[in-house]
Amino acid sequence: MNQFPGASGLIFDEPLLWEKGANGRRGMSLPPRDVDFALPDEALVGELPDLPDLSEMDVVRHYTRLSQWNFGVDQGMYPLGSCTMKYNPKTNEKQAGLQGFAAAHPLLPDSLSQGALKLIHDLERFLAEITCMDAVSLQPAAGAQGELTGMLIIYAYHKSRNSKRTKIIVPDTAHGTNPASAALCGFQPVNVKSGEKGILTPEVIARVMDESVAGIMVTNPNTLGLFEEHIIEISEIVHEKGGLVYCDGANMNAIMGIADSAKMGIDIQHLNLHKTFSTPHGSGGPGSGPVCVGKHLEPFLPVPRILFEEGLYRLSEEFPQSIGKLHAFYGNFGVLVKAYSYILSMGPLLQRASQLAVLNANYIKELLKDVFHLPYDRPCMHECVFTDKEQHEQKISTLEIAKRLMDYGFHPPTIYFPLVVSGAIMIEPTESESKETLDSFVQAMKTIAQEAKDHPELLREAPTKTKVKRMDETAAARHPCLTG
Amino acid sequence: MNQFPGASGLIFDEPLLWEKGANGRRGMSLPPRDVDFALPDEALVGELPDLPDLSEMDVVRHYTRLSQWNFGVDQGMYPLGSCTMKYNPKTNEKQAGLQGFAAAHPLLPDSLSQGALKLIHDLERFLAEITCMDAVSLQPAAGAQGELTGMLIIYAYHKSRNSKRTKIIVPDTAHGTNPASAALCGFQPVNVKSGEKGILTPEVIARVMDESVAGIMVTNPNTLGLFEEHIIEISEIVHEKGGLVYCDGANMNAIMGIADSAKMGIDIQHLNLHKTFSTPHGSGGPGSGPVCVGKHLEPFLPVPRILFEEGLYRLSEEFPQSIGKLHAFYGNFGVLVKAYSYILSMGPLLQRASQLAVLNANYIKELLKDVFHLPYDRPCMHECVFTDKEQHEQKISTLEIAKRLMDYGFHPPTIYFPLVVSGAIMIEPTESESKETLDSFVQAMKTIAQEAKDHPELLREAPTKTKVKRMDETAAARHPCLTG
Amino acid sequence: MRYLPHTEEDIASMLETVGIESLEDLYSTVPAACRRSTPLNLPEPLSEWELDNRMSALAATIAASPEYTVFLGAGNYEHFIPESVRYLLSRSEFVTAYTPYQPELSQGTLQAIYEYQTLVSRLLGMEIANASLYDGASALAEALLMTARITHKEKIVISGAVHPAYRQVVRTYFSSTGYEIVELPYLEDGRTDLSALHGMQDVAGVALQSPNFFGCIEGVSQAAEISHSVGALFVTAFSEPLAYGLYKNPGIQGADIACGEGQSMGIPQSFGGPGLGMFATFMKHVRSIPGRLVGLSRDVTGKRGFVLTLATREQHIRREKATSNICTNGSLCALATAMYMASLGRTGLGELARLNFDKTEYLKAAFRSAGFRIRFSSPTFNEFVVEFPPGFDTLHEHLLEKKIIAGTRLARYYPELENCWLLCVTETRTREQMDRLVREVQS
Amino acid sequence: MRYLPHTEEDIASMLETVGIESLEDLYSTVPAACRRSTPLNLPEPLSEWELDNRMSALAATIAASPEYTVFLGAGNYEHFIPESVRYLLSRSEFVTAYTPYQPELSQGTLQAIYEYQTLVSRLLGMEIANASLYDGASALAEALLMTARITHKEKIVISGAVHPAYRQVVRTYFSSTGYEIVELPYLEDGRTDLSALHGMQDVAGVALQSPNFFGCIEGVSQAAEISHSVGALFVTAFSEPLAYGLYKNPGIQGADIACGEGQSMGIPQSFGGPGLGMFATFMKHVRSIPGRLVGLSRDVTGKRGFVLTLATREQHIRREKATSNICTNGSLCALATAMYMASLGRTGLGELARLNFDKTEYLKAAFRSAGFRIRFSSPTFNEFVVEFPPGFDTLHEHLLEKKIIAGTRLARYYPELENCWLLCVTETRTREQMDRLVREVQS
Ligand SMILES: Cc1ncc(COP(=O)(O)O)c(C=O)c1O
Ligand SMILES: Cc1ncc(COP(=O)(O)O)c(C=O)c1O
Repeated sequence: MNQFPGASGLIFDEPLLWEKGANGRRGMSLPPRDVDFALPDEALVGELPDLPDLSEMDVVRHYTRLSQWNFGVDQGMYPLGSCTMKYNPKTNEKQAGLQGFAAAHPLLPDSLSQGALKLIHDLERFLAEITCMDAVSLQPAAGAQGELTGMLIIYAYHKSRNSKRTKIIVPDTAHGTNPASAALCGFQPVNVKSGEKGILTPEVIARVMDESVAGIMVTNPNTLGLFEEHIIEISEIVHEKGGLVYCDGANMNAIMGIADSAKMGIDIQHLNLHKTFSTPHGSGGPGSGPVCVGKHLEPFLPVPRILFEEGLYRLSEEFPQSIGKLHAFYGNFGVLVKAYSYILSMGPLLQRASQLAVLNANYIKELLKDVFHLPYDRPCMHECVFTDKEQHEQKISTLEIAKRLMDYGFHPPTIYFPLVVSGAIMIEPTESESKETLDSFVQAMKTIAQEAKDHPELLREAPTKTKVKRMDETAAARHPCLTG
Repeated sequence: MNQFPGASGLIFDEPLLWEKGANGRRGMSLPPRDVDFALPDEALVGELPDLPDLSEMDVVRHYTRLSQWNFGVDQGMYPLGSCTMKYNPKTNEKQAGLQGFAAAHPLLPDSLSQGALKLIHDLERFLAEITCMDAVSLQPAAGAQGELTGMLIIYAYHKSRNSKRTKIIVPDTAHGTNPASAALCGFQPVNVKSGEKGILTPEVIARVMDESVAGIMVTNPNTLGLFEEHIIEISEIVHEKGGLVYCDGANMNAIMGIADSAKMGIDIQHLNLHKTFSTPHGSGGPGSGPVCVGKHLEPFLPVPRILFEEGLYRLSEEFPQSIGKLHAFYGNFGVLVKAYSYILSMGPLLQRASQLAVLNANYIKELLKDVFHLPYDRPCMHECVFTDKEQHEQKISTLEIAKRLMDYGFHPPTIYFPLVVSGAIMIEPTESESKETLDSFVQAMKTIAQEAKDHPELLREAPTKTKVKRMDETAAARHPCLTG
Repeated sequence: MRYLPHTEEDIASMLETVGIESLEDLYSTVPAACRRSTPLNLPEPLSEWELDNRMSALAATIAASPEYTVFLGAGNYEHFIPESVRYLLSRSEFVTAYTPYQPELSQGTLQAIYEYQTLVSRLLGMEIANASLYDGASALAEALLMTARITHKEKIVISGAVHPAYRQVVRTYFSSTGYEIVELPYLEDGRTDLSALHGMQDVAGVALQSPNFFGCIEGVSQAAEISHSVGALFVTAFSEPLAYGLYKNPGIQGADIACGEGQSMGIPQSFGGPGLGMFATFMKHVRSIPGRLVGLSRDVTGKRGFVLTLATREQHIRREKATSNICTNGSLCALATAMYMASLGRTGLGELARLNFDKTEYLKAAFRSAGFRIRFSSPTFNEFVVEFPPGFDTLHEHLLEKKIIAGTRLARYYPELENCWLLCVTETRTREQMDRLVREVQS
Repeated sequence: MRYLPHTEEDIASMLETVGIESLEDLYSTVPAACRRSTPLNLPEPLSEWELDNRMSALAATIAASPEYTVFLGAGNYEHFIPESVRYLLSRSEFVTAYTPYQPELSQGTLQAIYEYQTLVSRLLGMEIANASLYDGASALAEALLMTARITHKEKIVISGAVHPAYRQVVRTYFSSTGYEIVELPYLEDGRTDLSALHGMQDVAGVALQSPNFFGCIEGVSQAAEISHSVGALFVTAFSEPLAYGLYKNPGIQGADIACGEGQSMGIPQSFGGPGLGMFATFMKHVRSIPGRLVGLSRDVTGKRGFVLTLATREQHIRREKATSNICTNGSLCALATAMYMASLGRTGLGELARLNFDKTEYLKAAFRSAGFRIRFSSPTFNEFVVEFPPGFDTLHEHLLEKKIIAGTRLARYYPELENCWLLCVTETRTREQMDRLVREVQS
């Protein structure tokens, strides 16, 4: 296994926080007390919560050790499909940490926060340019909240035209957040199947589209990594019946500088800055899910919006048709700073990034398709989806393949998603990975395929090098223990 | 082994830098070119060195993976005797990174570097107070250079009194840098044995002290972790014959706020800021080894010195008797900032730190002395020294014990030093370690002692959890390969 | 470009493997009609050093502590954050990892979140907490949606003393649903007027914030009692959890759900985001909770470990039937808060909370003796409302030039509270700064 | 105190184990006469936040880029350092580790230093490099001591165009030894006058610096030849290694030892320290090298790994017979430089060196056409000497107020070079800043 990065070495067990420490130990200093003690109302005073007392080193060692049990992009290739685990530039973290940004209070007078307002304003313009849409709101805190924003805009749009529509068309390839967001907004998702080419056909849409349908949620490129070639016809069908077209743009990393959302007939689209624009995923968040719309939907965007007048940026709530607020302030500003830094660093090269992301995915697809079953053998976009079909006779499933990859030092791809292909193995390399790394990954996948034939137990017992071996997830759900 | 931190987990193999990369790849951006190309003299132009071209992520992954093969204080207990591996506060790193300090050019006019000069001046005063000496130079870049500075001062002192002395008394317990520094200065070290109590006796010193001897180098507390109880008599003997007393203060962490170097008759003493004053060791450096002297030796200190006159700090070279310079500028300023921050954070609590460091050492000594041979069963200072005598009959040596400790998740103590005890195991816990950690360490040592009896092979095969197993150091020396 | 590793040779050989001529050919499946007619019109790429200049210039225009003395709170608080926390949080093993779907590669995140869930539950006096939501506002909206899911009732009651922005977000989340939202007025003492709640019908959930937007401590137990008496679930929201280092926590006062903003515990202010949606409740409601949960488990060798659990509530399994649409949450912020709580400890939390309270009382007293009216009589934590003489706006403007930001004007949210300003005092404000403020305001 | 974990209970039970009453009793072996008569007279401990204020205040008094436009070099250079390097260098696995004496726990440091030794050897055109020395000045002193050890001769020859501080340090290192130190004058073109060297007797080592203190490129090959002809070893020193991204390296020009300052490659200026003592030579001299060496080896399973090697040269084994007294060196700075070289790469190094050269030539030309004399005619890299009209000192002072630092006054080191100033231009200076400087100087 020597050409693969996976190895095992010394790391450290570490107890739970409250299994450490001793009463009265200090892990943080307080400023000197320069005022007298005042008298709180005894009736309101409560018990102190039972937090452990630790020294600063106790805390530092605790989290340093924990960190070593994690796998991140900086540790190795992380080809998690649909998640765009690209390199997160260090300088972006530095910029977000600048005192002016990190210590800025959201209710500062506009005159004292011009830099922050300009950043938001510029970033809105950049995203409009990249999507070819007209107006943008950076308020949604993540993709799913962007979807909710989109659904609320669709709802408000129809309401404004005194039509109450109850359904939203959602393809079977959609990410779980799509139907969930539609439902959260009170819409009833209408599930449609994608054609045998893995993309939507105008026919199926035409069949379900009527005046009760508020709109459609398309993901383009879709979660099979395929471009929805009929998007324009589909938009026409939906528009004809008065519906709106929502695009889940989480996969934008494939088509920056290539596709034009407006031309595709898209009315609303969200982006995931924590995917396409290199802001780190932070072990699950925070992210940012800006929403881009066409002129006709601009009045519905969340408030406050940013206006640039007489050389000054200012926040305005004066948008009577706005759907309101989704965030206490202006969204995840700290994340916006990183995306803004990234776009300033890349400029027009964003197109190149997309091309290389797509090149990497097709390269892997070509090299693995005779080893793993490729349900849709067509040019892919930023990711390619295989299945475990070839491994069935050895009773090896996608899960085992994923776990075995860990021993080779790679993070597994996304598995069992999208749901339309059974045992899906969804690989998104991103443009950040070099050819050498891809070759090594491909080699690992081929080796695993061979092992599945010759030594299936190696896969069933995997992972063997990780600190914990295969975790029992069902037991955890049967007897949930969520706190200690 | 569950109560011990040692565990094994997934880490990553990583090739050598030049085994990676591809020509033309970029890992760093350059500022835009805003001037024309000029014509360098072709006769002088050379070939570009063969450095690998890597992307920023290539570099980040490379060093992130390498870092995981290391053990530092933040990973676990590091009881390396004589090295004072205490906690290195994060805020000190932050202070040293402040733009004003990190981007300061050493040749700035005094008027534009007052903050830096004040810091150096204040730190000199603090160290004088802590040692009870009169004057300080922060120029030496490490302890050994501090020793050299001390030797040069002794040489200059005698020269100034037209006496040429050729010898320096150096006890057998001294650190290797002591005789090396004396020799580097042209002195011939006279080796003296410490008494059976592990400390120097006035008699032996009296026997070797004469007019050919320039002075003595004492380490106090010495490297056996014992306080040199006869230091005053010894100083008197040396002074009587016109010699000077140099104190290696690398072990100052035991006696801050307790002992008074002046009263002990010490003329010169160096300190290791990277030990006692919590500046990180940085995998071997940089450090800082300030030299403290009594009034009578102040004229000999290195230049430039810092003067405070009419509210202004200024650098001055006007010290005709000075030994000169040891550093191109003023020493390791970046390290000084961290030590200064530490002293400002601790204040008079430095004494408490010493007391707790000594408490921790005596606690370990008490708990391990019936398992490991304790050559000097007396109250110790900041460290205690055991040997492998008890383990001899099982043919287990100090080295095996050290390697086995790694599997338990602890860094080994200093081994085979000081040379006066064969198979020395020199344990310095420092004040940073909590009682729980000490107890776990003691438990590990006891377990190893038991294993030495029952399963000696476990020690001989150790370490087993580290990325590389027992390294072959002799082969490396026999056929040195120092570059790739 | 330093983020793009591909050399021309790499590209050529990869294109060959793929069997195409050029990078453009990769897009054969993108119809011409879908393509951009113009290249990306974005500024030319900046070098890292130009970026530094550009961003520092922007940041420099923003008024931030320590240069400015800021008395703003209102849902976003200035507290000291140890450098150790900042350092630990910067470790790329945490920063560059995805959601811990593969437990064997994510034990660091998983144990840290499990610890977070535990510490938050202890802080709020609840049994369980989730792995985080976006922020305090959406957490409150999710909480009220949850009360509706559990009770199948139609009415949502929310106090008018809840943060105005939180109320707006709740209305937005509910705007497309049939639920009726009733707002309760506030009393002269700054607390919520609960009288309307008595005997109210068909109430799914009742939400109070304590300390509320005016900084006042609400009569939480009483509100909980009444809510339960009308068959509703009771939600305690908060924007300053540090208050529970001094005052009774939501759980002990009968809250069914406690939720709010965690920013004040170790998270930079960052112009309002990212924050941290804290969400805690009791075990009996576990299957209705929105968002992720980390649970204790074992590996095949019996070794303790952690996993994401009860995912059948979540969108990626349940799709439209999920308890929420949330996927990406606020993990790294949750880690920051856990690190912060671990650094503070029980002892530190108590002292820090007292310091916030005592300093605030100091400023209140100073204002009183300077002849200003503290608008509400109810006890507060580190925020309070002062009534200044008419025309204070101009003085406020004037103070900005002196780099003092003397609170938030309430009339913007409560027209009836003309001349009333909300001020905040944390441990970061010194007595000297407070004295100066009072002096300036008097002049 | 957050750095001291011991609670009172801990202390009590530990004292009991040790069998004493109080912490004071721990010092029973310290005679009363050795004890301090007064407690530590130090300022009271500062909280982390007070420390932040104190240190920022100090730092704020120091003139640093970007606020100031600095044209200072003279052994300490302003170059851009990528944030990625700063981040990687901050990882505690590197920062908080000791010297890699236990190879199984130090492979990270060991491989990184082995890579450093290799990259430095390639940069300088030598066979081997050590793991680092303190700084450029002590590295030169060690190099000359090494020539004496190898040749057993008595005379050390050093160019007067070597950095004055380096020469001072060499004199200090040699002050207590019998060696004679001969200084060579410099020529009108700024290079060293080698004539005195011809046929000189009993010379152990000859040292030139290139680029030298005046920024001039020396005739290194010729100097090497003459040195060898008189049986001496030849040492090339440097303070700006980036020059070897453009000019011929020491090795190819016949240097036996190449040593100098590595600060300019990825290390912050930090008021002059810590820097990095680079030290390279050829395999035949390996056993005379000062300082640590990392070597390739294998573990018992045959796996590749690295160890400290040839330690028999070092003080901890050889004591007074060691090749040097050095122990702690500059490891973390060596790592910084390795990371920097890895980020730059061959391609980047070439471009960056050209940029330094071209910008410097731009400023030289601008000064010339403004009527100032470039004092020395020899080719330079990123430093050069200008002769300003008498009284420039006052203008220089005046420019400080405009936040321009127009170089170092040479008269301080070379009285004969009245009105001559050493200026430095790296990639961090813009054309605009240079134009401004020339305008200001003209006025
Ligand atoms: C295609 C797609 N849509 C939507 C989402 C939801 O985005 P977020 O996790 O930011 O809420 C994701 C993220 O996994 C996704 O892959
Ligand atoms: C007792 C003693 N003296 C001197 C030294 C040398 O100090 P440095 O390594 O800073 O040169 C050391 C460091 O190991 C030491 O332990």
